[in-house]
Order: sequence, then C-alpha cells, then structure tokens
Amino acid sequence: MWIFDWLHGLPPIWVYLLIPLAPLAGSLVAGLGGWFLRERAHWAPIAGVAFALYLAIFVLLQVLHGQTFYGDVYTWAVFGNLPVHIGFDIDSLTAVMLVVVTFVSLCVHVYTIGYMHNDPGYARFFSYIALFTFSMLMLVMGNNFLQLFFGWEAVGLVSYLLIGFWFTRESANQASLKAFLVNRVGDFGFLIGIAAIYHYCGSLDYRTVFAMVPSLVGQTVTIIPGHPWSVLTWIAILLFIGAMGKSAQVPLHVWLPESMEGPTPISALIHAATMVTAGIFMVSRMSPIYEQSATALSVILIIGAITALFMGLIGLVQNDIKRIIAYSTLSQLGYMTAALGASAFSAAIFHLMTHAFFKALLFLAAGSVIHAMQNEQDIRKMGGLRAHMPITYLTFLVGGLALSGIPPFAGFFSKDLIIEAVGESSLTGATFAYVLLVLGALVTALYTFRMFFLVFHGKKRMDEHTQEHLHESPWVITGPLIALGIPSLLAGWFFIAPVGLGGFLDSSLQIRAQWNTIGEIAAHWQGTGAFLVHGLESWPFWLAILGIALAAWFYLLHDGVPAALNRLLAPFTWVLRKKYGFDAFNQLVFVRGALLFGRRFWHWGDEAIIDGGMVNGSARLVARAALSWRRLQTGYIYHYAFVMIIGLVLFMTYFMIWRG
Amino acid sequence: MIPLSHWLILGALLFSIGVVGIFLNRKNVIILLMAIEILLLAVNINFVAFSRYLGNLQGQIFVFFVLTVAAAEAAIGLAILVVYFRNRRSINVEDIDDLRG
Amino acid sequence: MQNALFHWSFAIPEIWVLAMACVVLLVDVFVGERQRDVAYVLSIFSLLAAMALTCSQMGQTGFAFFGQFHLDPFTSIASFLVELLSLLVLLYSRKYLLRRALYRGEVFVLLLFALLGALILISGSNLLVLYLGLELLALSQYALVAFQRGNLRATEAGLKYFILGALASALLLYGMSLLYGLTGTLDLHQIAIGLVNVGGANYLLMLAVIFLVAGIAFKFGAAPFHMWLPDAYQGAPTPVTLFMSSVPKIAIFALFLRILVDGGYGSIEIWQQLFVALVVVSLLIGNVVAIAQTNLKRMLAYSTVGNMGFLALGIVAGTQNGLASAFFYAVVYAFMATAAFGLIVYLSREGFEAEEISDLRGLVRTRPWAAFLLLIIMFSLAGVPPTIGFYAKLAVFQALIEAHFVWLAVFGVLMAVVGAFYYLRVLKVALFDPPAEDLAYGADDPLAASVLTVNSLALLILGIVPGALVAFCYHALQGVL
Amino acid sequence: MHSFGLLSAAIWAPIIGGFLVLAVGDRAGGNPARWLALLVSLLTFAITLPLFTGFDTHTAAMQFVERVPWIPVFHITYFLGIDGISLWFILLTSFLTVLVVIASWRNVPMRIAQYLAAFLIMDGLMIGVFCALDAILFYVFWEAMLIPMFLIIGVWGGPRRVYATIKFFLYTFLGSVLMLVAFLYLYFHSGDSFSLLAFQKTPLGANAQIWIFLAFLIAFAVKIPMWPVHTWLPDAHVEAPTGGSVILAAIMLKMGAYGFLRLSLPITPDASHQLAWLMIVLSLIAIVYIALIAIVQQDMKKLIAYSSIAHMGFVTLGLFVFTQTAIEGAIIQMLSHGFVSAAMFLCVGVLYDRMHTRDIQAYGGVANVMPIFASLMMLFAMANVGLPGTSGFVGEFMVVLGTYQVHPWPAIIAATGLITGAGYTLWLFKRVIFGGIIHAEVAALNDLNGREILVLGSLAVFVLLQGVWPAPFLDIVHQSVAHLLQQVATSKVPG
Repeated sequence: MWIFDWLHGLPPIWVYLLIPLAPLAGSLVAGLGGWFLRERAHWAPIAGVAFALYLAIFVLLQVLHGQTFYGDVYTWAVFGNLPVHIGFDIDSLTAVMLVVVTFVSLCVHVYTIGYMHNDPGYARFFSYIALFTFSMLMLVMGNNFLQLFFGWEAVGLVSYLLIGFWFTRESANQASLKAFLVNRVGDFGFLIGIAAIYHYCGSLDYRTVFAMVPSLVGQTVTIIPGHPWSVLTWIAILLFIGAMGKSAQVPLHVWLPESMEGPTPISALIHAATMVTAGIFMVSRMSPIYEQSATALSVILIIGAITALFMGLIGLVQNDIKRIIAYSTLSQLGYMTAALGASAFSAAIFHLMTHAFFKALLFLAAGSVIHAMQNEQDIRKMGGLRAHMPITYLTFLVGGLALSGIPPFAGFFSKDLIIEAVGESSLTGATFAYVLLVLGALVTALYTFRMFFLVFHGKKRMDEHTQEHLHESPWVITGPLIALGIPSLLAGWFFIAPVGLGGFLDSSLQIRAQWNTIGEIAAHWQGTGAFLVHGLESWPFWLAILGIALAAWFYLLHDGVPAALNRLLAPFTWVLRKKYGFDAFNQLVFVRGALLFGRRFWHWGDEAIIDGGMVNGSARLVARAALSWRRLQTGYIYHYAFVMIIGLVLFMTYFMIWRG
Repeated sequence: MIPLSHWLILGALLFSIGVVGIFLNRKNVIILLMAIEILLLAVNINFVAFSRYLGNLQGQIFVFFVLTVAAAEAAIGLAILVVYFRNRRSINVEDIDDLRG
Repeated sequence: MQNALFHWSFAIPEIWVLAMACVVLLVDVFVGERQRDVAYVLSIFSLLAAMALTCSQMGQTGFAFFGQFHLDPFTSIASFLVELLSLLVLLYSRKYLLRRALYRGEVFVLLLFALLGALILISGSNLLVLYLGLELLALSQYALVAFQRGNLRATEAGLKYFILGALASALLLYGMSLLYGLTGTLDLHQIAIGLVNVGGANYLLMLAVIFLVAGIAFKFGAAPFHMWLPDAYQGAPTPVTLFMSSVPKIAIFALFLRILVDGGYGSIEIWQQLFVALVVVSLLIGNVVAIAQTNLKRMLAYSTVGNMGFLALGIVAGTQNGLASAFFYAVVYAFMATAAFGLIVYLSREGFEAEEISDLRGLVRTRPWAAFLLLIIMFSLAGVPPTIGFYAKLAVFQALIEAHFVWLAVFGVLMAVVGAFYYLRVLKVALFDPPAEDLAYGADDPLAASVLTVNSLALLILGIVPGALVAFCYHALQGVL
Repeated sequence: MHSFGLLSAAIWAPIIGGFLVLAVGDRAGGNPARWLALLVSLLTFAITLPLFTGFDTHTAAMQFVERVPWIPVFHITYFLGIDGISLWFILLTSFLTVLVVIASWRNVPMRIAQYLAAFLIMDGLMIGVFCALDAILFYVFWEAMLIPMFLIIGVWGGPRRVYATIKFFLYTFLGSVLMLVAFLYLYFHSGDSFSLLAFQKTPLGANAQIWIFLAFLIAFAVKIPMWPVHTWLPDAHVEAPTGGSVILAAIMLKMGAYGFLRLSLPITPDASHQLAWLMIVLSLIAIVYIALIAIVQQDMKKLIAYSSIAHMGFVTLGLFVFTQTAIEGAIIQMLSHGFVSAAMFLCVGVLYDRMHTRDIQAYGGVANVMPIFASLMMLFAMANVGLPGTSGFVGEFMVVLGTYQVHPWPAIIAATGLITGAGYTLWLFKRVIFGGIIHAEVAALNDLNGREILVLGSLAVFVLLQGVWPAPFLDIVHQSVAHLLQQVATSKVPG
C-alpha cells in the first residue's frame, strides 16, 4: 500500500523500535512539558499513538505476508555468562496485540480530550496513558521474560498511577494501592516462575526456553518435601499466578472493581481492553510450556470458569454503572482464561480482541453517560437517557449485545467458540467448567441489560438540575464510540476464521494434538454462516436471550419483581453484595495481619527484646555494675589496704592450689 | 644457731602484724605510720638474716638504706599528716573519706 | 663482671638533674618572691639540657658503677621520654601554679627529684638502686600531691597515697628480700643467673614474685592494687596528676622490666599468670567504674586503671614483641594522659578546676579549638584510629595473639568498647550539650595552649604516620630478652 | 606494581580539603566554606573518574595499586588497589558527597563549615575503606569513619541525637573490634603480612575459619545491618541530619556487604559455605520481619531506615548463595540502594526542611502543592519498590534468580519482599504525597528549588540509567566476581 511505501525502506528493527518509542516520546513531551503545554498537551501523545497504530498496521500486514522477526535490540545486562537482551518477537500474536492495543489506545486518547477537558491534571493524564501504551507495547513485543516482566510491572505502575489519578480522593488512593499490591502478589508468583525458568533453562529468551521445554518433561521439583511436582507444572502455575493478578482471576480479582475509581477512559483502556488481558496474552505466548502440563491447564480452566460465573453474579447486584461493567470484565476474563485452560489459545485471543472493542466501547459509553449525568454513577438515579443521547444509546446497545453474545455481534463468535472449545476439552474439570460457562451466558445477558434498561429506558430518576443539563457528548467522545462500535459489530464476523480458528495464530502457538480443541472445531468448520446457525441452536444463545428477556421483564415491565426477588433470595444476594467475603477476608487476614505482626515485631521484637533486653539491657547491666563497684571505693584507707591484701592473699592461694 | 627459717617466720609475722595494723586500725593515723615502720623492719630482718646465712654483706647494706629511707618516709608522712590535721582538725582514720566512689 | 670502672659518664644526665635540683633549690632560697621565674626557667633549662645529654648518649651501651647502673637503648630512650614528659608538665602548669600561689621553687625541686628517681629506676641494675630510685620518685610524689597545703582534698589524697604507697613499697621490698635470699645477690644479672638453679617451682620464688608483682602493680595502678589511684588523682593539684599519670608509668615499666625481665625472666610462668589476673580485674574495674564517674579527673583515673590493664596485656604476652608493645603502650598512654590532664589544666582558673565533666558543657561553642583537641584526645584514649591510641592497643593485641592468648584479646577488645562509652560521654557533654552561662574558663594561656595543641595534634599526626614512633619504641626493647 | 597515586589522591584530597574548610570556618555567612567544599568534592569526584575510564574489565587483578611501607615494625603497609567490586563504591561515594554538599547548602542551621568538613573527611575515609588492601589500613579507615559520623549525628541531629549517636558508635565499634582480633590472628598465619591478598591465600583450619568468619560476621552484620543487630540504624537515621542519613544509608551500609565480599568470602570460604544457612536465615528474617515493621512506622525516616535494612537483606542473601548471578545482583542492589536510599532520604529532607517534622500524619496532599517533588519522589519510591526500569529492580531480580538456582525456598520467601516493599513504600507515599490537604502548613509548601531539582534530578538519572541499561554496571564486576567465586569454591582447609 502506498502509505506504507517509505517504511519498506527502513530496517525492520527501526520500525519495531518506533512502535513503543513513539508513545513514549509523546508521554515525555506531555509529562515534562505539561506545565507549558497545558490544554495543548494532548497533541504529542495522540500523534505518538497514532503513529504507533499506523506502524502496527504496517507490521500486521507484513506478518500477513509472512515477514516475522525475532531479534535483540541491545544487551540489557550479562548475568554471569548469560547475556540478557531487550529484543522483539514479532509474529502473528504480537501483531494482533499491537493493533488492538494501539487502536483502542488511540480511541481512548481522542475520547480523553473531551472527557478530561478542564481537569487540572490534563497533561499528566495524557502523559500517563501514552506511557501506558508504551509499556503495553513493550510487554507484547518482547522476546524474553525480562522484557515481559518489565512491561508487566510497568503497566501495573501506570495502572496504579491512573487509578489514583484524582489523588485527593481517599477512595482512589485506597484503590490504587490495593491494585498495586494485589498485582504484586501475582507478580511475586510470576517472578518465582521466571526464576525457575532461569534455573531450569539457563536463559530468559523465549526461543531458547521453548526449545528446552521438551527436555524438561518428566523432570520433577520438590518444593514441599515428599511431594515431587513436574517442573513444567510448577513453572506454568507460577507464571499463571502472575496472570491471575494481572487478569484479575479469583482470588486475585479484588482490585479490579475498585480500580473503577480511576477516570473512565482508564477503565476502558487499562481495566478492560488491554492491561487486564496481559495475562491472557502471556499464557498464549507461553503455550509451549502450558501445553506440557495437564495439571496446569486444568487449574487454569477451573479458575477461569469460576471467575466467569461467580464474578458475573456479583454484577447482578451492583448499582454503579462502572462497577457492573467491571464485574462483567472479570467474568469475560474468566471466559478467556477458561479458553486458555482448554488449550483454545486462539479463541482466547479472539475473545480478547473482540472484548477489547466492545468493552472499551461500553466503558466509553458509560463514561459518556456519567459525563452527561454530572459524574453520577448510580444506575438507580438514571433512566430514560435514550432520548437525550442517541449516539451513546446506540453504541451502548451494540456493546451490550456483543457482550451478551447475541449473533452476529462480535462477542457472540468469540464467546461461543470458547464455550464450544471447553465442551470439547477432555481435561479434569472440563465438564464442570462447561456448565459454569454456559450458565454464565445467562448471567451476562441479565446484568448487561439490567444496566442497559435502567440507564436508558424507563422513568427519569435523576434530579431536576441534572435533567436540565442532559445532552449528547461532543464529537471527541462520540467519535471513538462509533469507531469502536464498528469492530464490536463486525470483528467477529470477519475474524473468526483467521484469528479464532487458528490459521493465522498457529505459528505463534504450540498445541498438543491430544487436546487440540480448536482443531476439533475447525475440523467441523463450515464457514461463518454455518457457525452462526449453529450458534442459534446452542444453549448459550438461548440463555442469553432468556437473560435479556428476564431483564426486560424485571426492569421494564414489572418494577416490583426485583425487590420481591431480593427479599426471596436475601441470603444469596447478601453473599453477592459482600462479594463472597474476599475483601473482608483480605482486610482481616492480610492487612490487619500485616499491621498486627508489624507492630508486634516492632514493639516486642525490636523495642523490647533486642533494644530493651540486649542493647540497653547490657548497657544497664554495665551501668549497674559501675554503680555497685563504685561503692567498693569507700574512701577508707583500711578498706583500700584490705583490698590490696586480699589480692595478695588470693595470688598466694592460687599458687598454693596450682602447685598441688 | 637459730635456723634461717625461724628468722624468716619472724619476719613474716612482723610483716603480717604491720599489714594487719594498717587495715584493722580505724582510729589513729599515727598508728598507721608505726605499722609502716614495722613492715620495713620486718623486711630488714629478712635481709639481715639472709645476709648472715649467705655470708654476703649486700643484704646488710640494703638494710642501712632501708632505715634511711624509712626515716625520710616518716618525715614526709608526718609532714603530710600535720597539714592534713590543720585542714581537717582530726587524724581519725575513719574521717579520711572525703575522696571516694 | 669486668666493669670495675665507674664509667660515671654513663650517668651524666642523672648527675646533671641532681645537680640542677640542688641549684634550683639554692637559687630559690636567694631570689625573692618576685623572681620565681628564675627557678622556673632554670628548671626548664635543666630539663632541656638533660634531654640533650641523654640524646648524646644514644647508641652507647654498657654498665657503670660496678654493674649497678645500666646504659642500653632502652635506658636512653626511656630517659629521654621521661625528661620530655617532665618538661611538658612544667610547660603546662605555669599559669596554673601562679594562680594558686603554688609557683614556688619547691615544686620544681620536687619535680626534678621525682624525675631523678624515675631516671634511676630506668637505669638501675641492682635491687638496691632500684629501691632508692623508686623511693625517691615516690617520696617526691607524696610531697607534690599534698603540696597545696590549705586544700583538704589534696592533703587527704597525699595522706592516702603516702600510706598505701609505703605499704606497697614494703611489699616490693619484702619480695626483694626473698629474691636476695634465693640468689644471694642484689645484682639483677646475677639474679638471672642464680634463678636458673632455683627453678620455677620454688615456693620462696613464688612468694617473692607475688610480692614483687603486687608492688609493681600498685605503682602501675593495676587493680586490685589501684585503690589509691582515683583518690590521689582527684585530690592532687592537676599538674601533679599530670605528672603522676605520665612519668611514673614509663619509670615503673622500667622497674618491671629490670626486676622481672632482666632479673626474673626465669620466673615468667609465675608472673605471667599473675598479670593475667591483674589484666582481667583492671580492665573490668577500670572501664566499668569509670562510667559511673562525674569528676573528669577521677574518670581519667579509672581510665588509667583500665589502660594499665591494656598495658599489662603486652606483659602477659611476655615475648620480645609483648614487652615492646607494653613499652609502646606506656609511652603512648603517657602522652595521651599528659594531653588529657593538660587540657584540664588549661581550662582551669583560680577557684575553678574545670575538673567536673559537666564543666565542659558546650565547650565547642566557647573554646572550639580546645573542643577539637579534646576530641582527638578522647578518641585516642578510646583507641579509635587514626589516633596513636589505636596503634598502642593494636600492638598489645598483636603480641597477645602471637602468644596465643586469643581469649584474653577478645576480652580486651570488648572492654575497649565498654571503655569507649565514657570517653564518648565526655565528648557528648563538650560537643553536643549547650554551654552553661555560668562557666568561664581560665584566661588565655598561650604557653599551655600551644603545648596542648602540639601534644594533642601529635596524637593525631602520629596516628597517621606512626611508623617512626613505633620503630623508636621497639628499638628500645631490642634484645631485651 | 605502578604507583600512580590516583587512589591516594582520591583519599587525601577530600581529607585535606576538609581541614581547609574547617580552617576557613563560618566567616562571611559560611559562603566561602560552601564553595570551597563544593570545589573539593567536585575535585574528588573528578579524581575518581579516571578510575572508571582507565579500568581494565578483563582482569580480576587489583588495579591502580599503590604499596609503600607504613609501619614496618608491624609489617603494615600502605597498600591500595581496586577491582571491579570496589570501583563502583568509590565512584558512588565521591558522587554522593558532591550531592550532599549541594543538598546541605542552605539547610544547616549552624556551623556549616564544620558540617561540610565532616562530610569531606568522611568522603576520603570511605574511599579509603573501599581501596585499602592492607587489613590494618582497612580497619583504620573503617573505624576513623565513625568519628565524623558520630559528630554529624551528635551535633546536627534531632532531639534524641545523643542516644542515637552513642548507640551508633558503640554498636559499630563493638562489631569491628572483633574483626581486629581476627586480623591479628590471620596475620600470624599468613606469614606475617597484613595484606588482604595474602589473607586470601592463607590456608586455615575449619575451626579457625568458623571463628574468623563469626568475628567478621559481627563486624559486618552490625554495619549492614542484619537482624538482630540492626536496631541502631532506625535511631541513627531518625536523628541524623539529611546528609548524614544519605551517607549512612547510601555508603556506610554498603561497607558491611563489601566486607563480606572482600574478607569473609575469600578468606574463610569453607566457613562461608558451612554457615551460609545462617546468613540466609538472617537475610530472610530481615526481608520479612523488617518489612513488616516498616509498614507500621509513623516516622518517614524510620520507615525508610527499616526499608534499607530489608533491602540489605537481599544483598546478604545474594552474597551467600554463591552463584554469580546472585553475587552480581547483590552488588548491583547495593549500588542501586546507594542511589535510591540517598534519594529517599533527600526527599524526606526536602519535606523536613519545610515542615520540620517527619511524622507521616502531619503531611498528606503534598502533591497538590509540590508536583515536581511528587513526581521525583514517585520515581524513587518505585525504585524502592523494585519496579523494572528502575535500578531497584535489577539487583533484586538477579538475587532472586540467582538464589532460586540453589535454594528455591529462600528465593520464594525473599520474593515476598516484592509485596511488602510495595506495601510500605506506597502506603507511605499515599499518606504523605496523595490525598487532600488537611494541614494548613502543607498548603503553604513551596515546590523544589533549582538546587533541589539538581540534586534529586541527577540521582533520578542514575536510577533510570541503571534500570534501563545495567550492562555497563555489571561489566565492571564480572571478572572480579568470577574470581571471587573461584576463591570461594576452593577449600582452604589444609591437608
């Protein structure tokens, strides 16, 4: 294509380098020059990200033409004799991620112009999100674990900064801290996993490590004496702990709902579309390792399925629009994770992609609503917004349908593929997971449309003042909505064959024949249309329809039903409102526990025993000795002489005894 | 002839008396000075006895010097005692405890 | 012994000091109250000349007065040092004595006599000579301590020092008598020969050594024979304390060296064990009890006890290196003590002795330079590098470990840490506490100030380049065994 | 054996300069002293730069060696030289002294000349520690360093400065005297030589090694400090003036670990192996126990002080697993901690200068009025947390990786430091920097001035540089560490 012509002249490595560096440059300009640029701070980051998108598309096209890349940029360090590089691994998986990340990021950037208008931290915000784009790109482009970990933690940092963006709010600070710490718990596992890889493979480089994997099959490691575990299972689970933190899988999911304290564009970009999918990306990238461990896959499958259903259930009782979408994100991440467990990596990536579009869309649309509602986020105080915000309404509907898995929207294809793949899986726990995922389809539709109807339909429940100011958002907000609405509608249709069913991603993945679920499905593949028809015959579709219908019945037709249900199912909803007690448990055990132990160690260990007992105690002992021995010096000559004579006599006695 | 050991025992006894005199006496500093004299005399007995039994005059010469020194010592001791008495108006050993601790 | 000659030229410094002491005494009688400076200058001159004379003897060796007098490198070096230290005492104390009406000829005479005693101790090679030197030194010191006649504390200190000192002399003398009885001679070299026949396990020898060690320990001030020391140090006028803490330490080391090494090395097994006991008790008592003191002089007195413990560590080692290190320690300690008491002398004025630790409050504000010097002195006493005090400790520990007394070395260094605490406390008062309004130090005394400066800076500079001093002191003990 | 004198110059220039500053005194409001001190520190830094440029990375031998007799009677020589392990610390020392001089420009309430002189003298002494190759010379520098620090804390410190400084002095003094005994013992087994290189070649029986190792351990453990001899550090830091905290945390703590590298490991390799379990356990206690204590601190400096101890736990852990990755990681961690802890203490100093309190509760919402400061401090906080891309990450990463190779469990326990470290650092940050302004005093704060930006900014550059490209930092140490590992692997028990 002509617009890429000049790029062909550049060495490929330059092109790859420019992709992350362009947003970084934008971030630096906005960050360092923010005091000067103020309202103009958005230009540099947007230009940077747009340029990155442009290059990403170029790279994608190149990859489509079979031009992949695997190489180093510079030697980061040499550990002993082992060089560790910063480098790129450009293949189909990376290319897909590049485009998704830069595209969503660009939409969010543009959207932010409108959304954050007049915020005093305008430049800072742009700096952060461009920095985030850089980090995420580094994460997906890396060809080694070091770089992966760098990106991994860097996105965590930016996430932390952005959740706490409005740093004067106590809740935002609390949430950001929590997000960072929970992620750190995941990173802890991840780091140990990397250490194990370094130990067993002697390298941090993807290819070298993957090449070593076959030789590790059958090796065991004994962490707890008497329980030898397979090395690969051990590594795979450790790495997955990292993914659990980043991709918010039970029980490390607790940070994601609270991350909604951040500005909405962030929720869209980081906590829905990109960062939280890093775990999914990572596991797909590590498919050569995961495929060698049935145990790890089972664990992933079960955790994913649990997250998918049970987090969705919480979404039913939430009233904050962003929180509902957040719980839906958790649930959808659960789907992706379950897909990973079923070895349907391509389905996971496919869902990741469609989810990125429609979830970003939903968040941005929700942001648009919140904006119009003067920062009100409680859906019980909304209603009937359809008339005032047509574009937001329509795009939200598209997103909602996609999320609920209604054909032919994007979500349908990807989600159905996952459910099918899990159904095909023969791993331990696959049946259980399958049931949960199917039920999840009902729950998804129910909470999505509960929210949808309460926000856009029915009576207007907001106060007069807000009502007067209701208006559609400016183009910088609606533009991205439309831009994201299109792929939410069409991406499934177009991409299921190449992305979802493998083909394109095959070169990046390694799947063992015995649990090649996607292969099974692909074998029966008769085209997109047939898949659609097939979908119409399956459980999830009808459950989704049932969910929408129930939502309509509850929230449009019979207002009293939800309240009655609430009373009927009081214990059940109480559990949901308490979010299964995870937060309370963490607060009680980890936070209180750490503070308690900290104080005990400090006051008892350091102050009482070490300082009081050993240090000052010995000083006191010496001082006491000084004071009492001092009294021997009575001042009387006869005592002095007596002491001398005693000394003399002792000498003599000693020698008497010594001699015999 | 009286054996050497007897002389030595005598010297030792005298020496002990001198020592005991120093730390048992709690009344008068003058007695301390006397005790010191006894100590030196005890040593002199030792010297003389050794000198006699070894057939060597050096010990006896030493004794002369000790006697001389003892005299000087007594002079200085008494001088100090006098100035102390002027200050304290007492030569009671139990009163000499201004410096202690 | 072939030296039937008098070889009186070997004793020229001693003779000179004796003569000059008499001259000063006479001159002082004839000049009036106003011309005290004459006696002072004359004393200083005699000391300088004595130093020059001693220097001129460096390198000569031999015996004089029928073997009763010994000239060797140790003699010259130690003599030179005690003369130098005496000179320092004089230089420090002029203003002090003037302000207290103590600026009198007798003081100088007594000082010169004490020095003479020390010189005789250093050179003597015969029990009788050593005894006379010791008594000359001791008697002069008794008089000096009690010299401030109107001062109750000074006279009390004199009295205590006198009585206990006499007791100690008697103990020493008793030991000498036994040694004489065992070997039939007073000459140390013949005693050494005689002891070969006696053997180390002889009862009387043991008794003799115990008494000798007790006497020497008393003079050193090693616990448990130290009881006189805090009282005497505190009560005596500070210049006298200054003298007592420096010159006799070297002289008594010489006494030890002559009697127990030159004469009694055959009994090393006995005195080594005695010194182990002395070391342990001295280090404990000296370093611990010093912590409880509020009077600076008294604290330094206990510090002396502790330092004598460190010095005795070298003696315990008993080797060539050990003795050399002990001598080195004695020298270094003498100069540190001179500086420490010199500082007190410098700060005092009439009616204010600057001898309580609290008197130094905020010294750094009122007398910053003095505070800086105090810093050097205290760290040197504590044995913290880069001051010379560290090398002194290093030397004794090195010798000790060479002699396989590792446990004693460990004990020693731990006591050094305890000791560091009270030096730091002095520094804390002087450097960290705010000054008190009611404190006024003595008017400026350029002489004492400059001497103090040179003395203290030497502690630091010799710490940075200690090679020469170490070599000097080790040379003195070359071939002593 | 060339006697170029560069190392001597680096040692003596600041010491002499310090005395000159002392001589200049506080006249003219202290300005001549300030400029002179700055000049001297810059000169020292300039002197140390050729060490880096002229350093040969292909050899583990000592470079820039100087050797002249010093106390011939004791066979003590003035013996200097550096290898890859010491080079960075010398540069770090001279660099940080420049920063400390600049950072102390206006905020020392009294006796500025003496204050700066103390730092300059300490600068020389610390450099001396890192290049001394004679045991006694090493000890002299090691101890002499305590004197200026004693004064800095005692004279310019906070309300409990006297307790803190005496505790500091005695604790460290107690630790080091036993090292002296060990030196003397070694002297007699190495053929009457105090050369550290000779010590390293001296065969030693297994028991003797254990005792020597323990003696060294006490000295170095106190300095690092390791649990349970760490309690002097929080007190010393809290009471020390900012510059004192910076030097204390950034350099003095490193000396303990440097001692392990230079002395314990090569001189007593068998004992090191035998007692490695002890060291690992103590390190892990530091990482876990101390981190928990750090969380509950109310005093900013105390919190950072405890965090230093926890970070040094990584260092000692790395040293005693005997893998090249871990040891290099430990060295890098030390270097990084030099930058980061210095920066953190300077940040606290910035706040303290303005508010005169270190109580966390007195702050809150500082970001509202000091955005530049908040950004820089965020960077340093993240480095303290060990975020990749900052220097703090590299060392911890390498230590965990290197430890896992031999002992998985300790690596796992150490990695919890990732979580707790983030906990205390970010909670501190949240309470101080974030939030709304509650206290009126905070509202009146001024953002950083140019001088402070210069100081913190230059540290930020190093923090980032070392995080993004640690290779040059590691290249210097490879040969020396490989050589060290070889020494550690060779038993010295005779027969």
